[in-house]
Amino acid sequence: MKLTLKYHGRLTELFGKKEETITVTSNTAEALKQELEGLDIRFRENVYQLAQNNKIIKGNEILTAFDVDIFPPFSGG
Amino acid sequence: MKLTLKYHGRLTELFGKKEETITVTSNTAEALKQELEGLDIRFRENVYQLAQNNKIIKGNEILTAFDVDIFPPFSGG
Amino acid sequence: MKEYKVKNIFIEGAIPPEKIAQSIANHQSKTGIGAHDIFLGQVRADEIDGKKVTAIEFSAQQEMANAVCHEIRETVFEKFPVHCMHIYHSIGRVGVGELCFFVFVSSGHREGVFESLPFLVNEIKAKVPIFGKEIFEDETHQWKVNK
Amino acid sequence: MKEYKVKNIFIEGAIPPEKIAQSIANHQSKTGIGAHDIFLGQVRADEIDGKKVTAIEFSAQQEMANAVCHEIRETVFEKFPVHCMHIYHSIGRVGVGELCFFVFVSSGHREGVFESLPFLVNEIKAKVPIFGKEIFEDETHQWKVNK
Repeated sequence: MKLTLKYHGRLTELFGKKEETITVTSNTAEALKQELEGLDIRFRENVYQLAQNNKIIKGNEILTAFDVDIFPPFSGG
Repeated sequence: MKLTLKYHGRLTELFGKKEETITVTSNTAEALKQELEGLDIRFRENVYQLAQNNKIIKGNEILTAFDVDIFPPFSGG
Repeated sequence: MKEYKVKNIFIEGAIPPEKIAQSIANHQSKTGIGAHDIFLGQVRADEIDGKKVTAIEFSAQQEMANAVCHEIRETVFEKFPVHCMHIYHSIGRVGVGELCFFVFVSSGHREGVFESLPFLVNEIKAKVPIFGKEIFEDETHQWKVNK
Repeated sequence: MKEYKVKNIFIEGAIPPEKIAQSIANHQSKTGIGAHDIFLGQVRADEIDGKKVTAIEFSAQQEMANAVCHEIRETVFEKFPVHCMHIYHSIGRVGVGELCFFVFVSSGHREGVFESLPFLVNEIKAKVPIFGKEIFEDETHQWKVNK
């Protein structure tokens, strides 16, 4: 499945880009995390959250969107 | 001792005046309360506090000022 | 910035929103501040026995009110990590929907203001000799009682 | 007044004090309100490894930020006796001493605002995808981390 990862905040610097489209086999949030962490050490070494359709996803929530936001810790306010 | 009682808020209406000078024998806050309550039923029937020199006084605090504020419950804010 | 002189908290009539904006703007040079918290009291159109409040007329023992606020301010500076503190209260007549009470605290971080502001407001309500007279539409009145 | 449409919380650059005055003035016709509470975030000149912050540049996933604020707002209306609620956050660059965050709640009485405002501010800080980049005097930067 093709998935566009959208980086935010300091992750745009860490990855040197705002988004990238990759092919993944995972169909849940947790599986995607594992898959990403296997692909790139930067996912293992940094704290991040996933979101799709403007909602945080985790555990065995099913991936349904073509885009996934990758968020570093929030620092608004 | 001559003492000027200064009424505030609804007590100005209750007593129909802003202040009055009376002669009292008390020399503490609590004694003054007792004396006032003996003189006028309105002191017995209403909640009030005494202050002198911009400080609330009660119990056996000594009367030192010529003016005493008589306050109904505060209702600022 | 602690300030130790007794200030006059009273403003004749309603507190204009522009005064609040000006007061906020005055803090832009205080660059250690990260959080402001502002409490505003507004006159409600309470209905009592079928009659609506249209204004509150405030009177006070002003000299004592200012002295007590000064003491409360010192207590707050001792208890909480507050950089700045401002207290204003209306004297005279304030119409429904208008502001009669303005309390402003500033701190490095939000915890400092969230803890200090309710304490400060409650102390003022409990200890400062101010008296509100609720004026009804027909110009009759009753004396305000704080909850 | 509960409002159910998703609002845009973002303001380009610093939040001007006049906007706060205008927002306060807009509530004068809501005569059930007796208490307002306003939280403001101001950019601090923090010193980090000898370098001073001169601005914060905010970015966000704006669509999600607005959706999450909408949900938080609904939760607050359910949990607390709040009449009105307004949330604004800067996007883009905000200089030291300027305001970047404006949260406003109104209620009949002070308890309603003192309970709801800290909850609301903490929820926004924890759940809304906004990211601050602290810019130093020499234009280097570091990414802000909330305490």
